[in-house]
Amino acid sequence: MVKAIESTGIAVVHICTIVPISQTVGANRIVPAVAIPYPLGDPSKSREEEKVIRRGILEKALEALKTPIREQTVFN
Amino acid sequence: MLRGGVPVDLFPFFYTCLTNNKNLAACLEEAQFVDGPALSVLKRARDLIHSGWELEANPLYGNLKPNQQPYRTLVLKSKKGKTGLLVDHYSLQLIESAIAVYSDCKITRVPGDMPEDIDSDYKYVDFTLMEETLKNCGLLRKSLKRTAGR
Amino acid sequence: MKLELMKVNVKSVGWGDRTEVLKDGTLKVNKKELLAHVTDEENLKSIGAEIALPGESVRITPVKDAIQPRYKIEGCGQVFPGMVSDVESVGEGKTLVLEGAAVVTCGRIVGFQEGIVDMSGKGSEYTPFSKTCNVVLVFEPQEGIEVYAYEKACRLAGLKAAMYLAKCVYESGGTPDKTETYEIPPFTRSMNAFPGLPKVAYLYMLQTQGLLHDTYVYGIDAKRILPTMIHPNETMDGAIVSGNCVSACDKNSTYVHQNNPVIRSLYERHGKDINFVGVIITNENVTLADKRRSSSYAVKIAGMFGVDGLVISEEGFGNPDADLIMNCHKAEKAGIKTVLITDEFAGRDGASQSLADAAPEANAVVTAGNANMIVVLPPMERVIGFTEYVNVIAGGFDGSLKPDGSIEVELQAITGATCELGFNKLGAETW
Amino acid sequence: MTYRIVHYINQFFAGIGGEEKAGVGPESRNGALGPGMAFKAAFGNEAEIVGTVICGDGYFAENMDEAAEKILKMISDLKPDAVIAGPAFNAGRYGTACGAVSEAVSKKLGIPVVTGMYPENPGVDMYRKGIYIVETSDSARGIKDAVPAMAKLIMKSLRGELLGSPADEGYIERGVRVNRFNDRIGAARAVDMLVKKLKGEEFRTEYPMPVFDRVPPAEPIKDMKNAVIALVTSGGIVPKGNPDHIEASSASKYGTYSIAGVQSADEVAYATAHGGYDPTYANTDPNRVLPIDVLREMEKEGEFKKLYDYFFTTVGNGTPVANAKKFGSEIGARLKKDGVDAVILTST
Repeated sequence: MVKAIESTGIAVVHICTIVPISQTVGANRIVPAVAIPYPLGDPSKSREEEKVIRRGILEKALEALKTPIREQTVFN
Repeated sequence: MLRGGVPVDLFPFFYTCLTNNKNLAACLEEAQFVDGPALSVLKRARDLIHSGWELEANPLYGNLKPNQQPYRTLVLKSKKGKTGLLVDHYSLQLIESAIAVYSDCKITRVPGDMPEDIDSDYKYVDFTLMEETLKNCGLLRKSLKRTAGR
Repeated sequence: MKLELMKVNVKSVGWGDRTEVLKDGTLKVNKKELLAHVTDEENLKSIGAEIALPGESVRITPVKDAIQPRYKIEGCGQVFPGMVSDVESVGEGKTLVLEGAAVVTCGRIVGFQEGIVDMSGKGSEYTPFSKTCNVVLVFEPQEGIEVYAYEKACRLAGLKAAMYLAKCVYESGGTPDKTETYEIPPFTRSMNAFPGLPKVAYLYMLQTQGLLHDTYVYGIDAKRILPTMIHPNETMDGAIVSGNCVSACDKNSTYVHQNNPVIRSLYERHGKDINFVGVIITNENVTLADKRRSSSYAVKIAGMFGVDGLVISEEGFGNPDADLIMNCHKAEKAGIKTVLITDEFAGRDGASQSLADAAPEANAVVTAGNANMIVVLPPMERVIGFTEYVNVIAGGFDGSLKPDGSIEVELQAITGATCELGFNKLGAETW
Repeated sequence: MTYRIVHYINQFFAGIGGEEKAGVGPESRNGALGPGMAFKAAFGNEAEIVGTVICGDGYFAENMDEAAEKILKMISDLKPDAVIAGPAFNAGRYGTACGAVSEAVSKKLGIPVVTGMYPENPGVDMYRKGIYIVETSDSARGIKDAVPAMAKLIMKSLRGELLGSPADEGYIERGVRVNRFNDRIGAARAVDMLVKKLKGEEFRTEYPMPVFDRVPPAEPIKDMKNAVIALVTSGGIVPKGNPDHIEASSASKYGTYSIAGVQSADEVAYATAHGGYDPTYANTDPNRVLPIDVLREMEKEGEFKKLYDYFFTTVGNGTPVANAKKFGSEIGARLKKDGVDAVILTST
């Protein structure tokens, strides 16, 4: 899915838990997520803390979208 | 706690077996019997993997196509104690790709769709392919016998 | 280590009073003596023997194994060590070969067993054993014996027959038509033998999934080995034997182990484009730990010998694809360039994914063809074996046996059709 | 006998008009029209274009299922022996329409069909597997080469002849594996390949690894402050009640839902349809998978210009690669059309 969208020329950032799978499906900009059942959250934290985590990941995602890359890159 | 007649604490892992093969299940201390096609076994395994179990053996056969062999047996292991939500990525990748292979298959075999004699052979071969693994994991209680030339 | 293969050309086979090769290339076989030699009353109720020649309207099914008759006439040990001979190491000296002949074993180990050899018609284009003059042994099990014992009895009887035929020919004064010499010196010398040429080894994957899917090395079940070095000449003396009954198209019969085309091709280029330094055998077990262990260990051996390149051949499909890819990935990561030989299961329409695993490092792959391709095999005048099982053979499906005797099957049902040792010319391309 | 052929073209080639007329719905006309005249000449007496079915590209793109059904009906009413569509050259929406129509004809009518496209036309990737697409140049200037190639292919199919390789017949690789006998045995080919690889010479694998047909990274966003960003997820977050019944695994469809004015993917309105993980956490707060809340904040703060008004969702779990690819192509085409600059795709 990532590949097919990106083939139209639109930059895609893939936020996902299992980085190797993302690499296999051919995502170019990859941002690791927290965990499978809650990629952009953490139920052990308060809602406000969770939003901070979420914000952090999304800012990283925007950063990835702004970054020129030549090959598959994981933005840790 | 005893598992397979052995105190669990002796080993760092414990194992479970998912199978849709009745004859094989009968040879084990404990098996999770899946009443359905091989694909159901794979999907059950996927659920376990998502809850922290790992595949012990590869989910695909070595020489039988999904459209031939109605039976599938999987051995999974779990670290002692609760592993929480740590998912073994490699196991997940393997099970997903195995599910894709089975789903892609236009012919679906279900247990019992063959003449009894051949059906028993399929059960037997499923057993023989997993025998070594089941033995090593301490799951095997007895061996499945099958005589030649019926 | 130096081995000379003394090849006696066999152009036909017929029954006779004495087992020998006539001047015209006919292998005469004393059927009674042959059967007496291979008899195994404890396990086999009956053994039949028939002849099948290239071009005849004959179908053999279900084929279990094919073996080339060979007999060591000089040097240590004897053919099929650990199986029907002592465990002594082989690969040195002289071995008599009945070139153009094969012992084909036929027996129903399990009901869904495949393995068709047609001596003429469409099917004969795909199997290597339509080109050999075959002595076919048909087995029936003794009542009450177990499947694994029956498989073993069939396996040993075939090997005994092959060795016996070559031995009789030797003892009756058969003279070789040509001699081929194979030699690789000890490592200390071979490593420095051709400065400037890349050092190449062969990573030889053996099917070892379990009963009826096994391979034996010097009599040892290869699922219990760690990957190890073997001299290419040892394979020519039958050090590797097939116990594999399932997936006819890409199981390596003993015949192709004896005549491993990768080893022959590497020898051909040896000293010219490459320095062929040896063979590493490894297994294809079912557990993930075994797969990881074996692939790492095999690549480590290759690294210890400092090879630059590896040819890697697979046996079977499905989970062995994972071994193949691991071997490739780990070797490439270690700086060793690889070429893989596999076959494909791309579905009858060729549109599915061919392999169950993939890696970007696997950028040099030779394919032996799509085993799911459908072929229609015309009826044959004579059938050796049991066709009622064709309906459920591996490549077949309900209704595959037509009323007129023709059968519609996937290539998978044909013995050796997509041999992953690269024995055949069949391949595949993307359309 | 003279074969009956129906031709499918868009509003532009039918002479109805350009982009301003892209919204016209399907219609059927008798005889050949536009590029059909060239086909007519190529067929001579062997085949006749009995009718032309026309649809605006925009109309087709926005009403795909309905349009395809109507067009198929119009085509079958003309009782054709075969269908030709396009050629679409490098026109994306036209290519998609030609591909969709061709696939429907092939699947539902079971008669030969051929279309023509430039290899980079997005319609190629979406439909190459099921149909024959003749390779054309990127613009209508290539019509003189495209017509004879397409005509040749369709006539061959009509005569029941087996089609040869893509190189021989001029169609774009469909990605199917076909067995062929080589001149040399596999082992010899393998050693040959290794020798070349070791020497650093060029070699050609006989089996290209399919998963790794990489897409080159898209250009980065230079001006994030003015960028429109779309949110896509394979984590299966759907409006509560799962109105489109997206499957819990092996999804055969994806959903498109408006989030215009939605400030947060709250647990009242959204839930997950995913069957591959414990859904409790996603159901308690769907923002954990579909982070609308934080994206809205960032939008307000001007980090980027706008969150696209719709999100797309499917279940990534066990979904066949072909489906995922199809979803991606369709989503990509729509986003492209709507001027979206970048996509955030979340997966579990």
